Amino acid sequence: MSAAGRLAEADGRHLLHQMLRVRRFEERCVELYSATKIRGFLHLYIGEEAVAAGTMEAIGPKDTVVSTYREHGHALLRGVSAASIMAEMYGRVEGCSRGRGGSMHLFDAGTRFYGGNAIVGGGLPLAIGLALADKLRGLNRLTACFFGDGAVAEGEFHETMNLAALWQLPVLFLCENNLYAMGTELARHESQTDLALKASSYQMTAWSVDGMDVLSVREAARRAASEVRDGGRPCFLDLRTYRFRAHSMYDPELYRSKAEVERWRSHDPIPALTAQLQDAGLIDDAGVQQIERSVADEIDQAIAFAEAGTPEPVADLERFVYADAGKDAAR
Amino acid sequence: MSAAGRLAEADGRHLLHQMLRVRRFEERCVELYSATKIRGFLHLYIGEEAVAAGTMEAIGPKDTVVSTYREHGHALLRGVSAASIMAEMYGRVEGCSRGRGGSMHLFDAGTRFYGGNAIVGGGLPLAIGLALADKLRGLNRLTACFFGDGAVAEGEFHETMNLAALWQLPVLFLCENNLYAMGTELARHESQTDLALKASSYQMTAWSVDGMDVLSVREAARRAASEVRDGGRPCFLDLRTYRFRAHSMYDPELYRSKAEVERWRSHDPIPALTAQLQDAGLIDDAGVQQIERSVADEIDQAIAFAEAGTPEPVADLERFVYADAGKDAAR
Amino acid sequence: MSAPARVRLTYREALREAIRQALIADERVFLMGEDVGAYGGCFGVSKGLLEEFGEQRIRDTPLSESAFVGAGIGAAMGGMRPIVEVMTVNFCLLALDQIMNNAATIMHMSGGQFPIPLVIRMTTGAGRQVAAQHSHSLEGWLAHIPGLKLLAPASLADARGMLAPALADPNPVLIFEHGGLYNLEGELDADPGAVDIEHAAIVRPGVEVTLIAYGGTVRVAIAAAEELAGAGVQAEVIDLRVLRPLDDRTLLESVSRTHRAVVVDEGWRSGSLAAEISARIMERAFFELDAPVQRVCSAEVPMPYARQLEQAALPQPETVAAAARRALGIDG
Amino acid sequence: MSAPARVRLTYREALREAIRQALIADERVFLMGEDVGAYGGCFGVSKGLLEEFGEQRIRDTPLSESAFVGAGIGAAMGGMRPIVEVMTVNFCLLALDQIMNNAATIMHMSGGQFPIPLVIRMTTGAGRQVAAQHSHSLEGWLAHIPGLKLLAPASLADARGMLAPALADPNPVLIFEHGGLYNLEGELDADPGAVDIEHAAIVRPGVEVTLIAYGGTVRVAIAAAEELAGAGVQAEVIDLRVLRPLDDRTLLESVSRTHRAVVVDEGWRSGSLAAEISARIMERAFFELDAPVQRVCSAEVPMPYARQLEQAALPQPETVAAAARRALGIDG
Ligand SMILES: Cc1ncc(C[n+]2csc(CCOP(=O)(O)OP(=O)(O)O)c2C)c(N)n1
Ligand SMILES: Cc1ncc(C[n+]2csc(CCOP(=O)(O)OP(=O)(O)O)c2C)c(N)n1
Ligand SMILES: [Mg+2]
Ligand SMILES: [Mg+2]
Repeated sequence: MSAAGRLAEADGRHLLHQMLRVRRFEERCVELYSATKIRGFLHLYIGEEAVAAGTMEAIGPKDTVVSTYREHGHALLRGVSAASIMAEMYGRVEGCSRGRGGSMHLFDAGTRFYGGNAIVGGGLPLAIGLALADKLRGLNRLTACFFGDGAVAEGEFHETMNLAALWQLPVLFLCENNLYAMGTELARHESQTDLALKASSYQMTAWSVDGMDVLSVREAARRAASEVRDGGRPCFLDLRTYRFRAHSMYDPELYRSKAEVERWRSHDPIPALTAQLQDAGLIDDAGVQQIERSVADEIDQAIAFAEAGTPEPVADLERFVYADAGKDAAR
Repeated sequence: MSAAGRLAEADGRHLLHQMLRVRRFEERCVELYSATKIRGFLHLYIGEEAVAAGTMEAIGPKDTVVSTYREHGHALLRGVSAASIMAEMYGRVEGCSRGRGGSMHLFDAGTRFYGGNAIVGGGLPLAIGLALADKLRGLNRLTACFFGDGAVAEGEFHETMNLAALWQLPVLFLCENNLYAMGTELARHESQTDLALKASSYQMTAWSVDGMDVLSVREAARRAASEVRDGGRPCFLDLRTYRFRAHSMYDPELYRSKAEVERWRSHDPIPALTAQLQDAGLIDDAGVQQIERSVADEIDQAIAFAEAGTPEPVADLERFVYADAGKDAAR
Repeated sequence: MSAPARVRLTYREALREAIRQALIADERVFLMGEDVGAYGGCFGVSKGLLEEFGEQRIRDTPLSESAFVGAGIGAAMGGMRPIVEVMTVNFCLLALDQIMNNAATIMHMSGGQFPIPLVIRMTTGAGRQVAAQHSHSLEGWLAHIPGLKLLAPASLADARGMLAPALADPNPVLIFEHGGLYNLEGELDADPGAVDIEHAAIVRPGVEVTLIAYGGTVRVAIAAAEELAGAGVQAEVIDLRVLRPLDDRTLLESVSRTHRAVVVDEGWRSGSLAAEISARIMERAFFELDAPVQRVCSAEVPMPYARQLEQAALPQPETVAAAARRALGIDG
Repeated sequence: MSAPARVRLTYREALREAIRQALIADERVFLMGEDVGAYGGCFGVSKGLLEEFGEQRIRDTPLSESAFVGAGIGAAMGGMRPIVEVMTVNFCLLALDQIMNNAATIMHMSGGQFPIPLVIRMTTGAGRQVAAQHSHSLEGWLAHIPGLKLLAPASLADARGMLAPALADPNPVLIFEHGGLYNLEGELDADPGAVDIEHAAIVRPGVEVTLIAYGGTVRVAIAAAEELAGAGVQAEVIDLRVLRPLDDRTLLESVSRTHRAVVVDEGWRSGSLAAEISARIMERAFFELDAPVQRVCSAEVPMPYARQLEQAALPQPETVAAAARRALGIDG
């Protein structure tokens, strides 16, 4: 299909809006981090927005999402409100994890967002468990599980892939392959750098996608999701992307060259989609500015909400260590 | 090559002797277990002797061996004396692990036999570490690492395979694929049942071998060992074999049929080799009996040695928890 | 009203019956672990359940402790009531990240949104000459982790009765079955109710010294108490039953009466649960104590295979009785 | 003889210099772990070492904690002297099977044939708002395991001096660097000798109460001692330095002088190293004590992100001083 054709069908403005929400939100987070409003670890998704924006189009409201510590984009586009995410990073009671989780541990039962896991690979077994519950309960929904290329080396990845394939569990594995695990390049942590090929070795359908092109991502995610939903079996996408910023706020980026980063920046998914939309006559400058304004408003309101938020009283420190009898799991 | 040609070259009598040593040794172990001379867990290798006998022909005295809890055959054919193995199972000071290890934890520095590991998959990381030490020290020797099909599902298998291939470590991975992990059939624990294919996904040379045919095993092991030694990189053999006995002394064998076991017994590597040797005129009944007598003598002496052994005094219980300063690792 | 029917059964059978009834009572319950199905369970606990309940509910797993424990956590979050069997406590080390960083943590870290109603069963303990890698007693050590509840059934009643309340609990509950108890035999009501999973039990009342034990060491403590009774000393024996949260009150009340205590723990001594109990008693009943709390634990060695060494490494009735006499200031 | 040259450096630099000198001194030594090379170490400890020593000796590993810790054990058995860095203690849960069942066990299980001369370094501790999965203080808990030695450098001298003797030790030695100490700055001899790795140190002498701390809590105890000094109470502060085997003698001697003790431990309270120390002191100096040993530990919660909650969960000078006053029977 032609780019224009795909775009028209795609509601490209919506995708642009989604990517900009993530990009601008995180740019503000950086400022707030410098202003010490946000603390702890902060892992930015900037550069990888096409992955979250494209894949979320394939994940329905009844589906489940399991994510990593680089999950602002996933949470936001899943539907967790910017306000509750920001309040979380401020450590407020109004935060989506009541201020107990912070940037790395966004949780939201309402949108079936099962966290924010900061142990690399740690979310993968949860995802198959959630999918197993659905399968046993006869619910036709899928669990989308995000993780990085670095997680592929972990034993938990292997155990999880095997179980998912063996038991034919409805999991959509979304590998955000940004070529680095912190400072370690893919070829220096994986003997097989073709991660789709690696996933295939578990007898699972898997392929690679240009993760800088939101339309390709969406198309692939939709195809993979229907493989999972209709086929009742797992599927794996190797989403080739790149992080433009440091690993976290502490990273001096000694392990890669500025030139490499610049090369990848020229594939920035946001200007790329904007240009496509403009070329196809689907948006003009005013249209882009309108989106930018709506995004800025959303973020301003989120920050205002977080600023006005309440710190949890110290007396409640030990609350939630145990659930009260009668409290049931979110289903 | 014709079977006779291979055999002549093979010194088939030696291989027969080796397999019989293991078989008869373990048959006596069963009796001694019933007589409560041996206690704890006892995992028999009966049926799988061709694997130990064939592979050991490719492993030199400077090489290193890492094994599992089903390791009587490995230890014996590696050169650990039957007497010290038997004494170990009797829990005697004269045992190869001073009676502290028992059947599952045979160790012998002298023959570079690095144990007897009873955590499934637990020996694999040790093997790559031993190989790494050799590589860093510029020693041209290999580490042979035995493990079962069940270990393939463990995360440690995955992490180890990746590291071995990534760092091009001289490890010979010997997967004793006896089709079951305790009571769980291969197809019920692995989504990809072709384990050589699975190993290839790590960019490692790997192939499958008829593990009931000692000549095939020896040939494959030699080829693989030279791949490791000359190529300076890991290699993987999927050795297809079968255990004729229960998993351990406690196993009621509910998970497989008597007919299946009988089918596999008809491939018993010992009568098979005996017949080949006889057909080729390389051994007669008297020759077989001579081997049997020598094996029986060896085992009788081993048992006498174990019977005469000393129990470690209880006062020495806490010895060896820590090594004394100045004590160096066996190199 | 006639007396309730009684049945004779083993600890193993009591555990099996508890699982069976849980599977019958609630369709959300399923059992998952290595060899729980076709093999019948490594220790025979789940024998016959595959035939009765089918592969969906009695799930054999690959050797993948981290993944299937994590999958249990996920399934619990997804509305099921999984019983995950980790074959023995020795192998739970491979799943500890999932247990500590997910099972014990997600409820709090999510601000109370995601309870984890999961039960994990494991065999624990030594005494059968299976050597260092198969003889750990790590349950006291695991009791360090907030967010978990830990149970140690030492009696038939607890083997039969603890599972149902554990499954009803919205928190991850770890149940430790001592390998030396599976063949324990006795009588129970045919249809016993659930037991409480909050309190320690005084299994033998006494007045001069309190012997505190759990799991496999309860019978050691009882044997010690019998030995002491022979010498005219009335020892009280407490079965902790619940390792986390500890039932301080029962312990403190007993010690306030006896003024002396011995803790018997199969774990290694340093950093044992016995240390915690000792510290708590001394913190909260210091001026009630006539002697320091004594500990009888396992020797600090990887468990050796040889029988005489293994027995020397484990708490024995004689050493417990000797510790009690030390506390009482009785020589010999 | 002129005074030895002094240099000003940080705890991070002291650790780096210790690694550098070890690499220079012994060709069997190499460093391996996640991001120790190209990245320069997660906390910058190994920055520059890749350039100086090359890829063979400064080895970046994949995210495979179990395999590379196990590989370190194997390499130690194969004649090398590996320094394995587990980025933080939080991730060592993934390698605990290798640590407990192999590193701590093989020497004994092989009847003394295979010592494991391995050093494992890990960052530990909380205080930087990195939340529940990145804020564990598990070193006291790991001190439960026989066969291991555990060190906790709290000073520049120890950061610089503990590595060499740890590498010379034929046993697996775990070194815990508290994340809050990396930027600690001070002066050291340019070429300091090795320190001992057997004894606790009295870092501030006193007579009325003994404050026992280690790693990140030493400065908390010192701050408490200063606060107490303001109120006229002379507290002695002990830095444990070695978490296993514990230096009982230094502790008991101090407590026999002061008759009161407070243990300050960043681990969760139940089953903490503080419990072990408390139990030991009470067992062995019961009749010397004027008050029960007090413990100040972390609250039993997965560490929350919000600053006020995290600070409330951690031992603070005020709470330590209050515990000391409690031990002294001083109100308020
Ligand atoms: C088990 C574990 N080991 C180490 C870390 C430290 N760490 C955090 S992120 C990271 C790199 C992960 O890389 P990848 O999976 O590719 O995700 P990315 O950060 O690139 O999105 C590392 C090593 C961790 N959080 N968990
Ligand atoms: C980590 C771990 N999990 C479980 C066990 C219990 N167990 C012992 S042997 C075994 C089966 C192993 O099968 P395989 O690797 O195929 O070896 P085989 O016994 O067939 O030789 C199991 C589950 C163990 N020892 N270690
Ligand atoms: Mg990455
Ligand atoms: Mg097998």
